[in-house]
Amino acid sequence: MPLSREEIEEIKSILSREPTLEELAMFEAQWSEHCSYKSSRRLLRLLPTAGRNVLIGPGRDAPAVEVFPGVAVVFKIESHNHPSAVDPYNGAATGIGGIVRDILTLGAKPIALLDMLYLGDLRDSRAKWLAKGIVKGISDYGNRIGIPTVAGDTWFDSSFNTQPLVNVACVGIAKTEELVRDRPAPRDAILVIGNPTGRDGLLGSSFASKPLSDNPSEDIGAVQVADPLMEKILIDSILELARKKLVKFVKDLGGGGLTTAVAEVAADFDLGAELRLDRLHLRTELTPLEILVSESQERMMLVVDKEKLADVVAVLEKYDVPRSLIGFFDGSGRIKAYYENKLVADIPAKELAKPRDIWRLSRPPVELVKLLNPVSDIPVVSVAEALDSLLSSPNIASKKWIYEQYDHEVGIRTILKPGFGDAAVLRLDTGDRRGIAVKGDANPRYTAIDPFNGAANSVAECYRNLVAVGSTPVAFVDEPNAGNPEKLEHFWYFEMMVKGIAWMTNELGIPVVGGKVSFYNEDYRGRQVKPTATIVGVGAIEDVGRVKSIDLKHEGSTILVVGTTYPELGGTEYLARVHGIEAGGVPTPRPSSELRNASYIAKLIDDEIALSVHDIGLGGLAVAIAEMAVLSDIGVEIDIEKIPHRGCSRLDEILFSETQARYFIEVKPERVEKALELASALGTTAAVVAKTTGRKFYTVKLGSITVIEKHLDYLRELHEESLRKTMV
Amino acid sequence: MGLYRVVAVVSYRRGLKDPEAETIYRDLILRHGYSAVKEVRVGKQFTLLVEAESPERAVNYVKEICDKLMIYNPVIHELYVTIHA
Amino acid sequence: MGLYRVVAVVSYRRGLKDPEAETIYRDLILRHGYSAVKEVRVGKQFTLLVEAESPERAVNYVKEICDKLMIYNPVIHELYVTIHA
Amino acid sequence: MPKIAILKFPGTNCDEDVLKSLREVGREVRAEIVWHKDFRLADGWDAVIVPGGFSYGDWLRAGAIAARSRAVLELPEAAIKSVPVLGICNGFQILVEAGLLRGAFLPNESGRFICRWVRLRVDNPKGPWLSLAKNGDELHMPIAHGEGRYYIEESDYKSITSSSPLIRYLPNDNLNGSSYDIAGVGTEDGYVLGVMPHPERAVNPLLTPRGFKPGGEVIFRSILYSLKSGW
Ligand SMILES: Nc1ncnc2c1ncn2[C@@H]1O[C@H](COP(=O)(O)OP(=O)(O)O)[C@@H](O)[C@H]1O
Ligand SMILES: [Mg+2]
Repeated sequence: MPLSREEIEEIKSILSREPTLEELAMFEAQWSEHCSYKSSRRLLRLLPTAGRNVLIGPGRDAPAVEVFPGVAVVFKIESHNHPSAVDPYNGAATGIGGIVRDILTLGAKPIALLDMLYLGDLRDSRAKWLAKGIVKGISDYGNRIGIPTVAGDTWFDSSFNTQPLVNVACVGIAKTEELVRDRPAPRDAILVIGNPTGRDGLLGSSFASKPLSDNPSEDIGAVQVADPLMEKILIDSILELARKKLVKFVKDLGGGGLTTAVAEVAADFDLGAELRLDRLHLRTELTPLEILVSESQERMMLVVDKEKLADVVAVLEKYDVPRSLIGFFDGSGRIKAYYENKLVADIPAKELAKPRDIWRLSRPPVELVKLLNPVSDIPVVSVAEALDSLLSSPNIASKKWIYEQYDHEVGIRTILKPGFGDAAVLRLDTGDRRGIAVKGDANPRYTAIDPFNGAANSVAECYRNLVAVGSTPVAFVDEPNAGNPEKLEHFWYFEMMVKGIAWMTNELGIPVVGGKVSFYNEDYRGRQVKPTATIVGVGAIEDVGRVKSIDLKHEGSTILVVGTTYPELGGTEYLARVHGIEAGGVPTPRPSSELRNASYIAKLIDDEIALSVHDIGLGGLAVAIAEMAVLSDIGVEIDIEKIPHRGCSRLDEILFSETQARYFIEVKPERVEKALELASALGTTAAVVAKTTGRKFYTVKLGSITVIEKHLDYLRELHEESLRKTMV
Repeated sequence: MGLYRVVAVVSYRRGLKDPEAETIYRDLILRHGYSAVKEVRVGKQFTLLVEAESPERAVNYVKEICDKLMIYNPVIHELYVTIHA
Repeated sequence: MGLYRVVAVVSYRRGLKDPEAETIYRDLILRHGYSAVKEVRVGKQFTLLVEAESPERAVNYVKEICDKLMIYNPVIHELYVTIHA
Repeated sequence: MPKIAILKFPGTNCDEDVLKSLREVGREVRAEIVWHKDFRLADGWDAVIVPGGFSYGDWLRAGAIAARSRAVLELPEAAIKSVPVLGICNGFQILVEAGLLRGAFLPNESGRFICRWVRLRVDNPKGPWLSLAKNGDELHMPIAHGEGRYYIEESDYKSITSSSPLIRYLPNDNLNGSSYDIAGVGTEDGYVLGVMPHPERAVNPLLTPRGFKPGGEVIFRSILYSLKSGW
C-alpha cells in the first residue's frame, strides 16, 4: 500500500524537510498495515492481555506465559496468506520460517508447530494446486528444521479458491530466567545474521497490505525462496548464544526488514542507531534503499554488548552463519543510515515506529439480515445418508493425508499425536511428567455469517479442545483474517471478530497474549474471502500420563453426553453440506456453560473417571461419536431419546446441531453413578446416552427403533480416505 | 506423425535464491577443491515422449501442458522447452 | 581459458519406479486428456559454469566431479553430461 | 564409562532425541553431541551414532553431501577399528551414500514424506547394536522420511541375506516400497548398522501410540550392554 497524501505530509512535518527516497521507503515499509497495525490497534486494545501467568504480553516479537513456576511457554501465530496465494510452496514454507524466528527472539526452544489452513474447494484446479503446494511447503520446511507439526485445523471453502489463508503458529519453551530480554543500551552492537540480503521480498509487507493483483505473476517482489537449512542453522546458533547468555536482545528481520527491526527496538528502548548499510552481506548488489526494506528470509538481528562480540562471533563461526556488524545503538533517538559514508536517512525512531492510528469506519453489510434469520422448512432427509456425507466432508474427514506428511514426532515430546486427541499434547522434559496441550481452531462459515458470535465460538472451540485432553487452558493468541480495511463492510467483519474474541476470552478469563492481523484477503474481484478468526491456545498439564484421547478404550463402557443440545442448525456443516445452505445464524456462544462443563470434565479426568473425552464440534453429536468409534474400532450404540435437549423437534436437530459447550465421555459402568453425582453437584447437564459394544457397528436408536446402523469399516473408509481421494 | 522426445527444464528464476544449488556449490564442490567451477544452477528436467506432426508441434504441446497443468510456477520459475537432440 | 556451461543430467535408471514421473503422467497429464504424451521421465539437471582450456576439458572436469563427489549414484542413476549449446 | 559420539551436521535434527533416549535407557554412558567439524575418531569414541534429520538440507540426495564430509570419511576407519557405528534415518542414508552399507535410497513410492508408526521384524541379529535382540523379534517404531525406499540389487541382496543382520517392515507396513521390505541393514559383523525407522522415538511407553510397543529400546540397551560386556 503506497503512502497516502496525508501520510506524506505528516512525514514532512516529522522531518521538517522533504524526505529522501530512502526515508520514504522506510516509512512506507514501517507504516504498512502489516507492520504498524494502524487500522487495528485501537480495536486490539479490547483484548484482555493481562493475567497472573503473563510474563511478556503483546509488543515484542512473541509473548511469553509462565505455565508452571519457572517454565515459560513462548507462542505466537502468523499469517502468510498473500505469499501463499502466488507461490503456495515457498509462501507457506516461509510462513513457518517467520513464526519460528519470532519464538527464537526470546531465546526459547521451538518445540511445536501448528498450521491452520483455510483452503479452496478441491474441485477447482487452482485451489487444489494451492492446497498441495501449501502442505508440501509446510512439510518440507517444518520437517527439515526439526520442529514437529503437531496440530492444526483444515477447512475447505470456495471463497478461498484464489486466496487461501495460511495461519501458522509455533510454540517454544524456556526456563523463565533464561528468556532473552535484556535492555539494549547505547554502544551495543547490531549484528545481522543469516541469509545474505537480496532483492527477493522487497516491500513484502506492503504487498500483504493490499489486494491481490489480477495477474499473480506480477507480484514478483513478494516472492521468496525458502531456505530451511539456513533456518535450522539459525535455530542451533541462537539457542547456543542464548544458553551462553551472549546476546542481550534478538529480533527477527521480518516484515519491513532492517528498517522495522531497528526502528522498533530503538523506539521501545528510547534509543537511536547508526547503521552502515554497505557493511551488510548481500547476495546481489543492492541500493541503500533496497537494503533498508528488503524482506529476505532467514535473517535475524542480534544486539550484543561490545565486550561479548568476540564470543558471539566464535559461535557464529562454528555454525558457519553468515553475519555482518552493521552498526551500533546510541542515545540519539534517531535512526541514521549511512551508505559509503553518505547519510541516506535520518529519522526519529519513535515517529517512524508508531504511525498514528487510522480511525476506520465500519458498516454491517445489508445481506446480513438474510444470513442471520433462522432457516425454516429444512427438508427432511435420511439422517443415515447425511451422516455419510458429513463423515466424508473434507472439513470433517480425517486430515491424515496432511499430518502424515509432517514429522510430528521429532523432539520426542508428542504424547498425543494428531488425529488422536482434540488437542496435541507435548511433554516438557522438565524432569517430571508435566506437559502442555496446544490446538488451533476457526470456523470460517460461522464468522462469515456472524463474525461476533462466530469468533466467540472459535475461542470456545479451542478452549474445549484444550479441556478435553485434560489440560487447564492458560493463554490464547489470535489471528483475525479479514478483507480490505478501507472498505466499510469488510472492516465491520474485522471489528466484530475482534469484539467477539475479546468478549469470549474475557468471559472465560483467559488472556490473549498476542496475535497477528491479516487484512486484504480478497480475490482479484475485490470480494473478501470468508473472514476467519483463528485462535491458538495453550493449556497446562500436570501429568502427561493421564491425558485423554478421543478413541474409546473398552467394550462395555458407558458413554455420557455433557451439555444440553439446542436446535441450532444455522451455520452448521450439516446445513451446508447436505442442504447447500450457509445461513441461519450460528450456534449461540455459551460461556457460562463452557466454564461449568470444563470444570466438570477436569474433575472427571482428575478423579480418573473419564476413559476418553471428545468435544462435540463440527457435524454435531452424530459425527463426534462416530469419530470415537472409528478410531478405536469399538462399536457404539446411542439412544437419541436419552439426549438432554431443549426445543429439538427433529432427528437432524439432535444429531447434527452444533450447540456449543458439549462433550462425550466414556466411563466404566461402575463409575457412572459417581460421574452423574459430580454433574449434579457442579450443576452440569450430563446423561448416559450410549454404550460401547462388542459388535463393530455404529448404531443410532430412537428408543427401540434403529435409525442408523453402519459397519465401522465402512465409516472408517469414509472418514479416513475421503481427503486422500480428493487430493490425487 | 512422429514420436519426439521433448525436454522441459524448470529452474528458479534468476535473482531468486536457489538453496540447493548454493549448498551443492559451497559445501560439496568448492569444499572439495573444484574451484574452476564458478556457478552451479539446478533445475528439474521432464522428458516427455510426444506423438506429434512435427517437432515444433511437439514442443508447443509440451509448453501448453506445462502452462495449463501448472508443472511450473511462472512467478518463481523459468521454463525452457527443447526437442531432444 | 574460457568459460563453459556444462550440463549434467541425472535421471533414474530405467526399470526403477519413479513415483514423481508416474504421478505427473497419470494424475495430471493423462487425466487432463493430453494423450499424445506416451511417457514421462524426471531428472535433475545441474548446470555448472566451468573455467577450462577447452570445451572437452570442461566436460571432463564435470564428469570427474560427478564421479568423485557422487553427484549421481550409478546403482540407481544414469548420468548424461554435455556442453550447453 | 563408554563414550558415544552423536555426530551432528548442519541440518541434523534428531541428535538431542538420541541423547535423551540413550540417557533414558542407561545412566552409565557418556554420550555427547559432536559438531562434525570437531569430530575425530582418534578422540577415543567407543561408538558413533549418526542421527536423523536433513543434513545439508538433504540437497542433491538425502545424506549425499554429509557423506562426503571429513567426519564421515573417518568412519571406514571406525569399522576397521571395531568401533560400532549406527545410522538412523538420515544417518542410515549417509552411511549408504558413504559406501559403509550397501544399497541406495529412492523417494517413497507414494512420492510424499510419511510419518507413521510401523511394525518390524529382526532377522539374524548380531553385532553390538542388536546383541539383546532375538531372531524374529517384532519391534515397533515410527518412520519419518521422504526418501526411504531402500533399494538393493538382487545379487547384493543374496549375498547379505543369510549373513548380515536385517530389519524388515512387516509386509503391510512397508509404506515406502523398500526392496525386500528392508528397513535396516548391517555389515556382516553387525558393527555398522543402519535403520530407517527411529529407535530413539520408541523408547518411552508414554510416546507410544495405542496398539504399539516401544521397540527402539532394545537397540540402545544392546549397545550399552555390548560396550560393557562385549558381544
Ligand atoms: N493442517 C493440519 N495440520 C496438522 N494437523 C491437523 C491439521 N488439520 C487437522 N489436524 C489434526 O487433525 C485432528 C482433527 O482436527 P479437527 O478436525 O480440527 O479437530 P476438532 O474438530 O476437534 O477441532 C487434530 O488432531 C488436528 O490437530
Ligand atoms: Mg475437537
